[in-house]
Amino acid sequence: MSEKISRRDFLKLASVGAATTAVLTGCGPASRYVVREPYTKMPEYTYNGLSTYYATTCRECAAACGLVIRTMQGRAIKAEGNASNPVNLGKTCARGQATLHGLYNPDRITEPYKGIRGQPLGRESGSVLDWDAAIQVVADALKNNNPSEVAFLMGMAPDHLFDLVSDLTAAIGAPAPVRFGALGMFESRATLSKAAENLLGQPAMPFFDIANADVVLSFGANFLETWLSPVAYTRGFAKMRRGNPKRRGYFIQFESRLSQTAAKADEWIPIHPGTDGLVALAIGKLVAEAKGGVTPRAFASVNVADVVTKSGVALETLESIVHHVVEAESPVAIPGGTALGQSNGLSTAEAVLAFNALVDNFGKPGGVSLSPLSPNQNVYHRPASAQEMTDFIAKMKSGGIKVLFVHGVNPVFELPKSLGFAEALSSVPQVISFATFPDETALASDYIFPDHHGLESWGYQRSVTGTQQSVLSGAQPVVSPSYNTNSTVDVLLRAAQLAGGKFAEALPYADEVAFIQSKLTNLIGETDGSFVAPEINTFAAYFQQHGGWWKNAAELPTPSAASALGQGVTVEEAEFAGEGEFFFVPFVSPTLAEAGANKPWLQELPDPTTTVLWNTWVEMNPETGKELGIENDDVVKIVSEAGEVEAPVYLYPAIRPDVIAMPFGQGHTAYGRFAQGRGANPADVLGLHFNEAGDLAFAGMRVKVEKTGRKQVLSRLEGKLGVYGFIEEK
Amino acid sequence: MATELEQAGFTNRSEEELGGRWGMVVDQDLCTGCQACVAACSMENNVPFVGEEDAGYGRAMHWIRIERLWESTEYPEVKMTPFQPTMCQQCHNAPCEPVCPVYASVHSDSQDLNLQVYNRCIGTRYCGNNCPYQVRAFNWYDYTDARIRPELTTLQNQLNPDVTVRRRGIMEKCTFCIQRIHKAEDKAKSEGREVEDGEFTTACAQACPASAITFGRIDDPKSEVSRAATSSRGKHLLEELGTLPRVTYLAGGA
Amino acid sequence: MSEPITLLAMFEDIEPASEGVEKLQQMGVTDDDMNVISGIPVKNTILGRPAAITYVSRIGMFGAILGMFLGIFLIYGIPYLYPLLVGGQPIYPIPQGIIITFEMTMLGLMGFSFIGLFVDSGFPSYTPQKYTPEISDGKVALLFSCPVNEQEKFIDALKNAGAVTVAPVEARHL
Amino acid sequence: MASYAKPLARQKHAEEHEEDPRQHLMHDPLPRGQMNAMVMESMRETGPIFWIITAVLAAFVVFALGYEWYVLIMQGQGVAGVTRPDYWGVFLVNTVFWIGISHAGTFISAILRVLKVESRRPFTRAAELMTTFGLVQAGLSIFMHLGRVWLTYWMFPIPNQRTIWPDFHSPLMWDLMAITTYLLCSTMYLFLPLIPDLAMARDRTQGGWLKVFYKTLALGFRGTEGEWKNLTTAMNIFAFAIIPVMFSVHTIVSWDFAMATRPGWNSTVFGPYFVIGALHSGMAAVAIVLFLLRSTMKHYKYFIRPEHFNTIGMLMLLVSMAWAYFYFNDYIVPWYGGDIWDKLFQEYAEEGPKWYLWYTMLICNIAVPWLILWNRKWRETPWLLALAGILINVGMYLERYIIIPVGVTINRMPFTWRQYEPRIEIPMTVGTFAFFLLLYMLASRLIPLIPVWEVQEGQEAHLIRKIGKAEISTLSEME
Repeated sequence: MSEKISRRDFLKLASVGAATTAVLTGCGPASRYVVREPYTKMPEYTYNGLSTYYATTCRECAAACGLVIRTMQGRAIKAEGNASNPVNLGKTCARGQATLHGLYNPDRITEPYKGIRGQPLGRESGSVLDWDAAIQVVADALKNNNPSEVAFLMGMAPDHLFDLVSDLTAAIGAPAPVRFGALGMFESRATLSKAAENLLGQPAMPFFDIANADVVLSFGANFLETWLSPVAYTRGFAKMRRGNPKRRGYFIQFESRLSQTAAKADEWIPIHPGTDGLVALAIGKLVAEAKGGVTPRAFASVNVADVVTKSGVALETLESIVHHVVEAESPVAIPGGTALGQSNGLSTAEAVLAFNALVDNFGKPGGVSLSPLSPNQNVYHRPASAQEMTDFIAKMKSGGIKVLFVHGVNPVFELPKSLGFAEALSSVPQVISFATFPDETALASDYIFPDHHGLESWGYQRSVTGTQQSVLSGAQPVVSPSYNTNSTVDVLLRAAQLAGGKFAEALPYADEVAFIQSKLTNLIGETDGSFVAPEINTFAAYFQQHGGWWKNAAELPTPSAASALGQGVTVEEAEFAGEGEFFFVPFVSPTLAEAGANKPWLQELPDPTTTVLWNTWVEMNPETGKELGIENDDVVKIVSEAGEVEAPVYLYPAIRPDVIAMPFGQGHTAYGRFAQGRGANPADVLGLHFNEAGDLAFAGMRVKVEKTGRKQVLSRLEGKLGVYGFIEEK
Repeated sequence: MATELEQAGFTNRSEEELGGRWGMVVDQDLCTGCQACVAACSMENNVPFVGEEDAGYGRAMHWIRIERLWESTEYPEVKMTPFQPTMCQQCHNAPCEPVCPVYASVHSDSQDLNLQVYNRCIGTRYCGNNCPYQVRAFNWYDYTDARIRPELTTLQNQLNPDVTVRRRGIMEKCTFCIQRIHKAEDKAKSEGREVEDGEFTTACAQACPASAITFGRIDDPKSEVSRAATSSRGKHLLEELGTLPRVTYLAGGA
Repeated sequence: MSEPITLLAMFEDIEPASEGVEKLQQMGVTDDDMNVISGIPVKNTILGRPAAITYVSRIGMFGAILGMFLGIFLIYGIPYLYPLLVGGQPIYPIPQGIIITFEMTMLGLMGFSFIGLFVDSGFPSYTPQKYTPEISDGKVALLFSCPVNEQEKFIDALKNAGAVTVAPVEARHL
Repeated sequence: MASYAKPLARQKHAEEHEEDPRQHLMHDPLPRGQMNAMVMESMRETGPIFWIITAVLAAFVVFALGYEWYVLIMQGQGVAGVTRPDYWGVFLVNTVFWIGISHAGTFISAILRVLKVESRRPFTRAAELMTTFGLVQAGLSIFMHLGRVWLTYWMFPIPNQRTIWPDFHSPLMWDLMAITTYLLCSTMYLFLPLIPDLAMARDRTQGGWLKVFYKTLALGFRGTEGEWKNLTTAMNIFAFAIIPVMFSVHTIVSWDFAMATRPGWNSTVFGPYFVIGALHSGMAAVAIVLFLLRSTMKHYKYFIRPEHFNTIGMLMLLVSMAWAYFYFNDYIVPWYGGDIWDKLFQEYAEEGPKWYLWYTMLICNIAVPWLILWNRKWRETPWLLALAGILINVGMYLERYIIIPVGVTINRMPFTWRQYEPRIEIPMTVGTFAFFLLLYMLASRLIPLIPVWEVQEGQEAHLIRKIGKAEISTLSEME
């Protein structure tokens, strides 16, 4: 990049853009090479009392929502949604709002460190490195190892870093980078895309257009909480409910506990775990019969009476649902979450998709279709399933991996303990983490070369699903980095140059921006997008200004219903691992998700259904509690075949008496003062059982519950006296 | 007499006829209880977090809280009441106002809002006591003082300079993001016009993914909020008290 | 007539004291020239003396009116100076007005009665005074002045009336 | 042949015949000088135990009250148990309680003086001291409650640079006005009848700082006709004027609650209900104080006699009946009205987590006085009466506790209902009690707790006439 775009040129472009879009974006700190200057020398785009707004992408989850950050005098003040980004249309979730608590978190990693693996960080421990040395380390790690023994483990977000690493590994013949995230695991993404591949012909994330549906059957899909793209789906839900003045969409949730999503359903059906697929088939069969004509093969085999007994859903209920479906113009069924996290998850997903085929909503408004590919993407790619992680870990243990780069993921915390990732790490000679926060994995590696926080760094991110448009969401620094951190992309680029040879050839980029722009070139001149630009500089400027580039029109590859209905779907009974009187249902905490625990305001947010703050709880039906003599705030030990975990009980009226549930997101042993030693992690008790698609059957376990005799009062936002009554037995 | 009767709720007249300038509508049928509004509000208004123990004791400082009760707790006929985001209702006849001995909670003529003047407050907590909606939050400690809570030193970079940071012993509450109202009004004034509907909105309404919260001018019959407020589903909290809240709730259900 | 002298006659009880008063009156001592000092309040009629005049109640009344105006100012003057709306209540409320006015009136009444006591009795007075501690032991003292040359006459008269001692008295520090 | 249809109770004649009027203080006169000597002696003779107790109390005041308050101010109200919705806690309970105690003094010295109840004479001062000292505690408790107590002066109607004045719409401002008035007036009213006794003490003190003390306070009072006239006039004005003030004070205190739009509080009977409650605890407190004085102070057995306990006992019984009547009013009306929130308010008190407080309150406030005080023999047993007094005060404290921190849990937003648990309030409450006692003990050494001149005045006015076979106590108009 010889001719560097100066800030002045940029502002010209910006002003042009400003006329066309509401987002006022200077490219302040974004002026390529970030310098920190005293406020006495304030850059001309910051005036006292005036805010500057920067469009960027939210990195709190992989949904790629667009953000506009309000900054004032070099400080990020408020995160607001980017109104023009099709994924979230100006809306944000709680985690997006709290992203600033990540940026200004007191526990950020401030410098590159070496040789930790356990011992504490800090200058006094003499473990601080300078960046040249750090980059040398990376270069050596790349050069001195057999490429096949170099591994990259990355977060779920399909971003520019992932592209860069893919290029690198492809060029040097190293195994492709592995993407993983606990969210993906609890969403059973692999199962979904496998089912899509089997029935719809493409391994894409199916897109469920609930916005235009009038009856929604959700089989354990928590699309209002964390599932796939919560903001987008919440918007869809709102449209479904009140978008059409003539009719109010009807929403039925099948789930063994009343989740936040189920709480919004018109009908919540506490279904026996693992029978979602059967119920879907049964409903399908009844619908087919109600519609008359021949019942498609997919539903032929199922025996309704049998389903009724197995699922515990009364026949009348089924019939009323069928009635709703038959009456509806555009019904849609969504498989997800706990329904797929079963031994029979894949067939369940297929059954539900087949149901959609039956009601013939493929590619129609309010129906199912495939999520579009992102602008600069040509093949669907999904994060690794738990099965694949197991293989990966096996490879680590067998010493097949000499150097492991970890970025954007915290497998030690996110993977079930039983997978033994922590142990596997010890058998990897060199582990290099690019973590921004001192999470469990980072502290267990040899080096931490901290990346900028998302709001301090460049980038782009593909939107995998959640919108009908093809979206590439752009990111730019909104503040200059607070600490001595460095962009991982830059680190890899410079390391590659240092390593020279094929490495240098693989990554011939001057810096991160150059690399990003190289990935955007294929969009120059595209006329059907959010903006048109003649050449890369203008395009890059607009790209930052708009917060990305996206197609204007919806484009959804339509699968064929015939193939879906043609093949027989049989949902065999789910097997439950281990013994014990309870089915164990872990779910992702709606407010914390997998990485929110270190943000104090997310901790302070109450769980929507139980209103518990700052802690982990075990949901148990009061009746069950009475039988076992367990009261609120009694600490119980949950014992599974794989392990045990302790947490206080919340007697939750809206959960099946034979089910206990536990939120995922707390129980950190590191990860900063707000997260460390707080709550418990249900992943500790998850056993290694997979469904046909290789996803973890996390909801397919039986567990025992033991009283510990201890009490730990849960902090609740609700007043127990008012919500659950105050009459004392005396 | 007629007006008293109307104020007591014997009226079919819509809010704007009874006055008011800024108003809010919350559609409980849409609210998914996702807490985005709570987070947004806290980020915008420098609301401090109080930590596990205090929050559990009832000292959480949320300016907006999402309530949910149970219609029935008998499994399987369990029924949860629709999520109800509860913030200051900006009553026209606010019970919290006359009880303050030092005019710390006064009524704004021009905006018909319920003001809380932090630096006037001496902490008698009568207003909090007298608020039927229990939406006032009291600073039980110096929650915002980094000398007492070192973890705030970096987090304070994020404080919104348009909003006062409150010290201990002071009552605070939702202000309808009055700093945004002022910004918009000043802008409109400088351009010699009235504030337009949708020109700006409160932090909670801006964030809400389900667009369950609508904010705007209820004295403008054409505005989105007044149309929503006059919907047949509309109701006020504790209407019988005749406090004339400026927040309308749209009931859930069909 | 020669310069007067002040004598103090001590009586064991009220009965003889009133006798003494009567004697003195017969002997032409005016009521202004005598005073009865006692350890307990004694009705003037018992002693056969004119009633003492007191201004305490009038001063109190004056205070009450003053207090009332203060109260009225507080409740109605202040909002006139700084009108602020609260909770749909009138700027000049009547009921609150009654309360504040009442309290201030009462404060004025009692406060000024108290002050009135001081003013009227010349409290506090730490100057030397004609007094003897026995009075607060229940004795009744009759303080009067008479011409020096006739003092024996008065002394005998009072002795007959039942006075324990009758002696010239010097002002002393109490 | 008997001319009576009914038999006469001859056999019980012995017990039944009227007891000797001479055992009444008013008919058992001593020379004034001797009474003076007795009172002075009781003030002078101070044993080590006295000073030990004083030291202990002082320690409590310094640490339990002073230090904890410092902590409270420096750290904020968080160290107390208050929370949402329990914005008001024990501090206000103490305020109401102490103001209640303070009512006894005025009641006895003003109302009984106006009604010329002769047996009041020896203990009016003891009661008036309670008024002043109780109000001191009440005032302190209010300041403890404030979130920013260092800005209290913003409530005073004084011109200021903020060009903002207090808002008299607020019941708290009425409270401020009323309590200030009451404190000032009751203090003056304590001082007026004290002047002659201070003069007496002055005459009986030779040299030393005490002499200066008495001399200064006695204002040069001699007892001339004019002085007596002015004094008695002022006392009459006060006696009549302070009664409505006293009623207004506790009515306004009750309005702090009754004006609120809260279930259970918004009641019209609160005014009289609180006033009678105040008298209830006040009378009981007088009984305790009389017992303590009689048993600790030298010679007081002469001044304070069973007859006085009898008087107090009857008043206590009367007031407790009145209290029961008002409480029943306050209870049945909402109960019958059936407003859901009021019902919940009552149910919470009776069946909520603090149900036992409610039952204890009823037992202490109604059962105890009604079972103990109907019998004259028992009324005249000092320790028994003191015990009743303590129990009644426990009951009255609980009543306020139930109305404020317990009742405030119930509002119209059930989602927020929470329980209140006192924290730093406990030591600070103990501190106020210690402070009250400390003031009392110091006063007992400095000023005559018996208004000797009033006693003598009474004795002069009383005499026994023999009418027929019986000796009858008669009272002559002296003042």
